[in-house]
Amino acid sequence: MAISKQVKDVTAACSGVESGMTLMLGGFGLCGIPECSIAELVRLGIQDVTCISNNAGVDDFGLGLLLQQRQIRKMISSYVGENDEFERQMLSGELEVDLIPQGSLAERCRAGGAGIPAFYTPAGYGTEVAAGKEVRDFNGKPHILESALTADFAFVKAWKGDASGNLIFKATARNFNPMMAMAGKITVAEVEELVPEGELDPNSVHTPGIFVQRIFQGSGYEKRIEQRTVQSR
Amino acid sequence: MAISKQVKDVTAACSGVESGMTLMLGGFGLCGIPECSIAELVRLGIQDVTCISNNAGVDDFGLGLLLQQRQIRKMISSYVGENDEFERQMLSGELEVDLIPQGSLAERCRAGGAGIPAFYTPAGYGTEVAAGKEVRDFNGKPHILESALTADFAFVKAWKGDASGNLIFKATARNFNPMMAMAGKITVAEVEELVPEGELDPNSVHTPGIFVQRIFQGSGYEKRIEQRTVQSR
Amino acid sequence: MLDKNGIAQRIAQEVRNGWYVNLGIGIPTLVANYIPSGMEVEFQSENGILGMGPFPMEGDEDADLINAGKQTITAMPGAAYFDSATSFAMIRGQHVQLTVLGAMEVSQNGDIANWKIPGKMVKGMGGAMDLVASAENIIVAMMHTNRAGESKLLSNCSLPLTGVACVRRVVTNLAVLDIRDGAFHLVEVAPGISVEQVVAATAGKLVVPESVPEMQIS
Amino acid sequence: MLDKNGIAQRIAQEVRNGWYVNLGIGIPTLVANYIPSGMEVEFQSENGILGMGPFPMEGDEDADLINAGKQTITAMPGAAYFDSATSFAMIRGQHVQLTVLGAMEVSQNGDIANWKIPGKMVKGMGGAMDLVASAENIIVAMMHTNRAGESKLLSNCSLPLTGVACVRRVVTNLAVLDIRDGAFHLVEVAPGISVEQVVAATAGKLVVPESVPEMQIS
Repeated sequence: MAISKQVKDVTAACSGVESGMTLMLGGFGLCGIPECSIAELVRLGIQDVTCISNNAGVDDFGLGLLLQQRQIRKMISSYVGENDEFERQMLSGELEVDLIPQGSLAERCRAGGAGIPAFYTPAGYGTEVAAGKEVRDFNGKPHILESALTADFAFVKAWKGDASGNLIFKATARNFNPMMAMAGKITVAEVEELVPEGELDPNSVHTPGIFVQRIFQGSGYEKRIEQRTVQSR
Repeated sequence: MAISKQVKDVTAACSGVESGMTLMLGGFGLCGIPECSIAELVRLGIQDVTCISNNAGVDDFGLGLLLQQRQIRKMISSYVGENDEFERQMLSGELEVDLIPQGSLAERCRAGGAGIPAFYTPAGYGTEVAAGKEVRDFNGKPHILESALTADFAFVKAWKGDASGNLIFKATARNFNPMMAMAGKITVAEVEELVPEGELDPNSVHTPGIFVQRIFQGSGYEKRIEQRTVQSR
Repeated sequence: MLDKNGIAQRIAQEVRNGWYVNLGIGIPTLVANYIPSGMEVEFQSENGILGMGPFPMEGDEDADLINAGKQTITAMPGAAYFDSATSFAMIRGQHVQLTVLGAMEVSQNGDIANWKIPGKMVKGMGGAMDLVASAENIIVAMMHTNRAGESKLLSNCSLPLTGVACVRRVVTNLAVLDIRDGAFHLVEVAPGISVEQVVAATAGKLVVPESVPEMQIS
Repeated sequence: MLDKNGIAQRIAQEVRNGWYVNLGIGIPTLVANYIPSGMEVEFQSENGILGMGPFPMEGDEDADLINAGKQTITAMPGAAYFDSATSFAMIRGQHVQLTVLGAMEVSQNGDIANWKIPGKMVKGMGGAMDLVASAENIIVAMMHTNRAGESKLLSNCSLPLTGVACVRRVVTNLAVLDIRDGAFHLVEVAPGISVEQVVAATAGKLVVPESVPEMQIS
């Protein structure tokens, strides 16, 4: 019989999250971010967390909401623009920032979930990213050794999911969510639509339920667009 | 405009395959193997190839057909049972065999396709698989360094595909096919059904077309079952 | 003394609600038959399925839906298919709570040998080395002695190893034994089996507590 | 002298049938506008799409469908979505035939600096370090000089590097230059620009052949 991961609501889903923990949060820019979980983390008022997330939101949305409340001690990201409060905290030294090449960030999360403690990549060789890291040549090309990333909690957002924790993402809202789901000790998935068991095609599942410990149906999604670019009709 | 990878038939798809090359072939047992491409490789009569495939087929099907014609010089696999001709050639020294833990085989193919030259895994530590390989402790646990695998040609078999090379596999016939598609310098995909461009849901594609250089609709699939286990009605 | 089904039945008692379980070929496969209905347990097969169900009804078998033993199977509601790299990410990443597999030899250190006999045709390790190197909870299901009557629970494995210091528990036709601190610890004896019979059949260091209960299997 | 669109137009001439192309933010994005219709070219955006199409018609924008610049986009027939790990597998694994990106500085050795200015707010490298470390064919699109009129084509980059010895070709408002053997090689001059103007604006070692054609752009 399938293992149910379904919890009542976001409060139950975030139970056990504490100050000082390392959290992963899916999303690219504001696309595919776990809006409900972020709101709950703000409500919980936890402090001194380390957030692993490709970006840091904008001033008044996404991780920016946690930054406003000064809940984040350290960000591990690839790009943190578009956020004045972030800049202020970083320049004042309140916020520690670890910038990582985007592909290395994605691969390090996957590695964390896949039991690969370290791997070699050419990205960052010869730059300050390589400082203190082992360099080794493969096929005549220098590579640096990068280590796996894991988190106490991973928060991901999917389009559809079932009680077993199987997830399907929509379009480019997939981004970092699948790897972070793999790398969380406890992975919390919020979904736009929680469907009955057996409704998802097992062949179309992006994240198999084994990577998800808690799942709930979110609500009130704003899904804000960062750069609305259109052609006029 | 989408890049078309469609070729006329299996002959066109296998053009350029030569003796002495390294070939990857998808499939687990006889499930999801590129039947049409294997038949063409037999017909071409190429010799001394190295085959990277999880298994080696059975005596009269799958890679067994290439073994019958003594076309294979070396097999890189995780499990090679159920094949008497394989056993004969291996014991007589005609056939070189490199046995690799199944998870390391899968990950090494993925690494080959993903530009990761090497990674650490605990699998095989303390066994003869670790002979000559670097051992390093991570989190107090010993791991061995495994290197990427690539191939001159990779042959994969999918359920559905389009001219762009996008592939969808069916059920457990997916197995090694996606990673091998990534790791082939030239990847040949044969599909049960070649559908018009735009018909596959971009959200449900398992192998994006960028990993496929040639695609054709196969025919005459036998899809032999190795162990038919059923419950009587 | 237990038969293969009895060993499987005893191992099924180890399974907890909410666990993902990988069952090896042979006796381990039988464990699925003894999981209480209603228990939330999902079976992972390393060729690419979570939520593996029983064999299909005659005529429903699908060549594209098999388990790691190449047997035709079915998928349960809530199942998912994935590729081999993702499958071993689950295994290596310790997302599978229990691994049950057979063995030719197990040592008092928890080493396991189950893939190669020198001088005989070597078929390969398949996924076994990944499973034993990664799983946190490994139970070995096997006969206590080989066909020649020799113990398979040894101080050191004589055959080429599959993994090192990884086996936590062994369930045989004679007993349940835990492995810790470099010794087998007798936990239970099979119905009708005496402690002395287990002692006689165990070549490795064996710790026997004062009182050893008999397995409770129906 | 070219404007940004002119630079993009010239770079579009480099694109070949059958290529997958990754375009960075800024001038590189404009390159897509100059690909001849009917040419088989697919754009990869590293946040997870192959077969990126133009901006959506007003009202059709979808928050779940954006490019790496966070702009709303569309998908072409034959598109595919994937996760970030797979996306960078494509990039790192050299499955993308052409990468076009902007730069603050490029050195005669092919080094590129485009992510960090000491003393200023650092926004991060995004995917740029993965792209430049992996791609076999990198074209830099930039102005020949900075706002202070100083050359951006240097003997050594003064800013923190994004990648080492990776840039093959630079297309600026003044010229097309190849990088090899530790020098910039002048390939073409922009319409109305003299070789002398390029020499004056290039701080790094510049090799000028006897005859330098003018760019052919309509």
